[in-house]
Amino acid sequence: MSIIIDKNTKVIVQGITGREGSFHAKLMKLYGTNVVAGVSPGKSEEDVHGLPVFDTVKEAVNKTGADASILFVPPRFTKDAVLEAIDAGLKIVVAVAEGIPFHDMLYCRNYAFKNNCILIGPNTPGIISPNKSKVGFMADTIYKEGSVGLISRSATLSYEAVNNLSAEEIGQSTVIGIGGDPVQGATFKDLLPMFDEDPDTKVVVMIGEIGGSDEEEAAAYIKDNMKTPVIAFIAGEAAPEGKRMGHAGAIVSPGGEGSAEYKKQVLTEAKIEIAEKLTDIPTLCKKILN
Amino acid sequence: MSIIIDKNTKVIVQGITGREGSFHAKLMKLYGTNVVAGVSPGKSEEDVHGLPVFDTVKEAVNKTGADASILFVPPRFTKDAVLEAIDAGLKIVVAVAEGIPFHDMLYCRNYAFKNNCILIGPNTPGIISPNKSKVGFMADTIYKEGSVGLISRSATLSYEAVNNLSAEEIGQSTVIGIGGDPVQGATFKDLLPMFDEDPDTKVVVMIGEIGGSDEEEAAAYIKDNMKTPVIAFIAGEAAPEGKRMGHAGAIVSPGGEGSAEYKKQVLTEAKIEIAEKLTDIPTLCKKILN
Amino acid sequence: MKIYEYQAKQIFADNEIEIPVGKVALSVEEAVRISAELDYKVALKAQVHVGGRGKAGGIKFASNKTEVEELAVELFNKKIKGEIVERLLVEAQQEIKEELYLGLTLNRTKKTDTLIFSRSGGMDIEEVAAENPDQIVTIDIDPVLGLQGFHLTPIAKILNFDKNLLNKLIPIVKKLYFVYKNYDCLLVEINPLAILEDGRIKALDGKLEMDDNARYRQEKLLDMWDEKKEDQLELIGRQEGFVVIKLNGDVAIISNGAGLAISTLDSLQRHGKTAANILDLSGGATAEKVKRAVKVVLKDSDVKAILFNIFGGITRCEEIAQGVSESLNEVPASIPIVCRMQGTNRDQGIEILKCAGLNAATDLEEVVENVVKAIQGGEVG
Amino acid sequence: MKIYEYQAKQIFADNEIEIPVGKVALSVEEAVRISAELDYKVALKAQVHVGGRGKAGGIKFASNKTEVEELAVELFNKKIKGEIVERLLVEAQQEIKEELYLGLTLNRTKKTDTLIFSRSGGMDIEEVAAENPDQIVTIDIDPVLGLQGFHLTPIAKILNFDKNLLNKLIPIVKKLYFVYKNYDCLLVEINPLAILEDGRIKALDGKLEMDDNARYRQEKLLDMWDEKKEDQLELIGRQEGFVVIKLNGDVAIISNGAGLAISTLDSLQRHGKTAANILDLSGGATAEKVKRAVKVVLKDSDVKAILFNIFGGITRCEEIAQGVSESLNEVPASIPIVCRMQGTNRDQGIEILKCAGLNAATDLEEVVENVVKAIQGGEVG
Repeated sequence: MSIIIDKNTKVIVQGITGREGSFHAKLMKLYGTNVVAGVSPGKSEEDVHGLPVFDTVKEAVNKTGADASILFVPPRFTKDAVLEAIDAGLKIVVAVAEGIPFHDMLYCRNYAFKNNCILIGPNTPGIISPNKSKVGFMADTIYKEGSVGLISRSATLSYEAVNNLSAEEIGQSTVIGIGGDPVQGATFKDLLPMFDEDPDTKVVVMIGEIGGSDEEEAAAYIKDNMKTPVIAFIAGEAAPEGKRMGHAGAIVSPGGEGSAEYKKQVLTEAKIEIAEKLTDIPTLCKKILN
Repeated sequence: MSIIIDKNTKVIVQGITGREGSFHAKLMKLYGTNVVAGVSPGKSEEDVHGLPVFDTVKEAVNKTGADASILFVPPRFTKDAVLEAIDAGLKIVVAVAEGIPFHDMLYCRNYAFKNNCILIGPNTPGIISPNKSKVGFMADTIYKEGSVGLISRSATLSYEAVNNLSAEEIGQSTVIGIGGDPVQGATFKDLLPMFDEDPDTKVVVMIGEIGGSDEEEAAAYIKDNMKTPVIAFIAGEAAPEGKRMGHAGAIVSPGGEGSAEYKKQVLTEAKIEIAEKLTDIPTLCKKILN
Repeated sequence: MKIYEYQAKQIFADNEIEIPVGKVALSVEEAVRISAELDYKVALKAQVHVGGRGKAGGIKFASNKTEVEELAVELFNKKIKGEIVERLLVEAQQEIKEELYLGLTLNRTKKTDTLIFSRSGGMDIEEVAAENPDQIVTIDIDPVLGLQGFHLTPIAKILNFDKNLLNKLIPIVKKLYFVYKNYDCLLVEINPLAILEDGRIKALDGKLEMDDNARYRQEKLLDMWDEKKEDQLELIGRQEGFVVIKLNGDVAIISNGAGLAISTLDSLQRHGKTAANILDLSGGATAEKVKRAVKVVLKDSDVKAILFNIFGGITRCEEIAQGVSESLNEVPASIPIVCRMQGTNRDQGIEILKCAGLNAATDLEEVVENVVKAIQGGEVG
Repeated sequence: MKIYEYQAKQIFADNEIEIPVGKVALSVEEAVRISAELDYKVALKAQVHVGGRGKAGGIKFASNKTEVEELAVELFNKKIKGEIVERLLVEAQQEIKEELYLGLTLNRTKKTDTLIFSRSGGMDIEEVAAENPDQIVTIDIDPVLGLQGFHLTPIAKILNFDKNLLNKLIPIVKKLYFVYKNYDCLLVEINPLAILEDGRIKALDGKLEMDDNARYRQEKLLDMWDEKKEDQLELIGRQEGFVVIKLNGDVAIISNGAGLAISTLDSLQRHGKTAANILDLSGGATAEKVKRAVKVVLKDSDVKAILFNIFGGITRCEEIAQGVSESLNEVPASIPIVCRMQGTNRDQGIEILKCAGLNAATDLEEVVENVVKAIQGGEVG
């Protein structure tokens, strides 16, 4: 099994007539994702890789019964596109764009939450349930089906971790990039319960980084609720205070709030195993899986 | 059993230092309602009938663990008070005031819905689960505990129907006034599933009236989903088109939309028994209960 | 609460929606004077609250002074669906290229706001809906979310994504949405919203209906309100703090709740009668209030009998009975009073009525039978 | 992106929040001229982006021309926590009765907006929070709901429901919330918000930090932005379309993702080194882009080696390798280049590197070990 998406998830691509949208719609189809339509206002005459294109999400949903949407839409139009998807009743929305104003995301996150919609991103490669469905743009060849659930703020570190796992023949149930922004849709804490309920996920890997307190929130949740074991990695122990380290959200506040050291301490107190290096992750997973 | 409220429901009274708020807080306590506090900004020094008074709903909830709120607040402040209650996490909010601008209620209804809050009213006497709890201002002596669930747009017609039922020794599980406004919180359709899940409610009486299409929406729901039998009464067959009949929501559109005749036809088609007169209700209930 | 077209347009103009140049005239002379400023190429539009004005001949076009005079005289002497014409809007004629429809109202079923747009403006939207449903888009707007960019795509679609046109139209849609929300409208409508030959877009007609419950915060609209257009009995009722509904029968129904009053009316109808009016005392009425209510309904010359239907809750029956008893002197002998009392302090109420020589029925059907008999001259009770 | 106090105050004034009369001076002469208009009773305030200016002596009060001159000279020659003073805000002195604090920012944990108010204004809010937590109210605002009346009750409470004061204060809170939302602020703060002896309330200081992601829609703020205050390497990087982070070590890390770059930095630290800078190519970089990236990091004279860490996804390794290979001429021999490649088209990339005389490590730890050796003059790979 997997969480959030599987072979049955019907996916639409918002912004399908754009370069990125068209390209990744094709790759997702090739991977086996059940892509059912695209949306692009004013382009409903077109057909992209044999997929019908609609002017609005509502039409696409009415005609195809779609469950999920992925947005290849520029940052300045992302808020509107996310709200359109939620308003049309979609319960899974993946926003990949980087550089979305945080007030936009603050609104989207809270609106999604109130409408029982799982919003993934922004600034994420998306979500993949290996061999079932991929709603994102990750290089899918590195993923293997299996029983590790993985959640990561960083895209590249999730690739790195997955690559290490797959190299050791350790597969993944679902891998989710939650994005590196200070405000995003689903956080660690929002997704952990889903993995905990998935009988096929035997261990969850949480790849966090400096900035904010999402890892600390997750630690509290894990301590009180999780039955499935969790392994955590925190990037950024070498980051100086007050510097935004590439991700909008990766910043240690002056005073040390959000530091890797503090996060690791909180996680350790919650009895969560820490992977000091990315290469430690497969070893720790094996220990649990065997 | 009952729905929404029972002996354990902890209730706060917003506007408790006002004339109405204070008076009905006392009556609710006397009835046995678990009233735990009042809210009145700037009046937290006071104590009303032995109840602590807080400046904000949030404080009241934090200190007392309240579940529900009833608002004795003037129409112009009702929107803010409803939003405060929802924002503080309350899941049951009863707004009694009459004459609230409909745009205010449109916002409150949709905000409540998104926050999984059951909003009752406005323009309602409230909700009562006889012998358990009363969150409202109805004259409680006419109610008897039993197995009829009752939902009414009109306050006086619910009194009338309850009086008729109780006179024949037919008790009620929960009686809810949803109010006579065109936009309200919970509608028939929102409440029917709760009665359907309540093992002690054996029959539901729905007292509708002209205007809108809430009865038609309910009919469709009942037809497809309800196991518990429903009896309906519709007031206003004599109302001329285009006249607002006292309740803001009681108006037959020019063209006949929202007429009693049409509603009864839809209900009949959904195989719902119609009580032509209020006095028919006990007879019809008996037929089902025996 | 409705306001006139010229007032609705004033609101539009205040919110930067373009309207034709024009002024309202209260007399033929004034109409001529205003027309002169517009070179007599004017539209003369009867200002009434009823719909279907155009078809009823309420809009005329003049091109010289004589025509203005003749048409103004004609319109001021006209009744539009029974409504007399007291005001004329005199407007510069417009060169129209295309007529659109734009409106906002409540979707009562879904409990959302609804934006309605059609490329077939100028005609009744219900007709378009029936004949050319493809020509209309209906967009529900979650009131929590408010109007967003994506809501406008269906409008863009109906206009074939014509960028030039959309750049002019979309700001108008946003402004009308602002008006709808900020002026507490039940309904706001521009029909036609005209694309002119010169490419400008103007609101050629306007309709705005305000939510009565929002009166307290809409002073500007309240100032525009024409009291004379209201039923005078209902107006007096409102001034006295009651909701009164004027009907065309002969019984005055006084009750302590709208639902109870409506049911009483239904029962009356089953007995082949109807009410002259309905007055809702609402909850907790005092004897004093009851006396004022009786005075109000007696101003209605259609009234041949008064029916009290009271179900005491917060309302106490003895207060009502006291009020009825004290009103008896004021009520002519020719107008019988019948009562029904139930609920809080019912027995005391009945006792007081008895002392005043009145019987009380126990249920709704009985009191209705009583009033029918009373009007027919029979014995009551 | 931060702006100066005087600019933040200009935004406040544009939104009808009162501020003291004043102007910014770029020289002592200008400071004197502005002071003259204010009768020399002025506050001279160094305009810097760093915090703690007051304690560092960045604010001076003058009462005559000589004092203005002396103090302006002093301030223009001062460094505040390392930041040189190029602008002075010259303001009329105010008679202060009470100092409040008012701020809005993101609650990153709860993902809501947060309104912070304190009666102990004028001092660092973190200090108040630590010493007098009762003096602060922190109000989370659901961004979907927006600021509502009830949110203000905790502020009213801290002011003992003083109606007179609240009537003046609450509009300021609403206006600051408007600024926070409409100017895409990460943070906006008035400290102190002063109640003056004459009863007026004015913003005596102002802090506003804009969300970098909202640059495209905040032209007004962007115009205020002082580029010189940015790190010049980071600025050049941004102009070339890269996110560059300047650090104080000697390795340039070029990678195709922020997370990967951070992890590389962590590994470097475990080897006792740190980076001179970090450059994120982000996804899908071309050879051309890689060449530009190399040019950017070479502008940093601290750089003693360049480390490429690439995990190909959308990014194709052979494009990166091609870019590295074509850059070799530009890179001085004294600056070694080490590479690591993984993911999409890795083998082709490694082949290209080999032709250019470079070895590629397969994992992160290896490439970091290689760069450490390279700097120490050892053999690579």
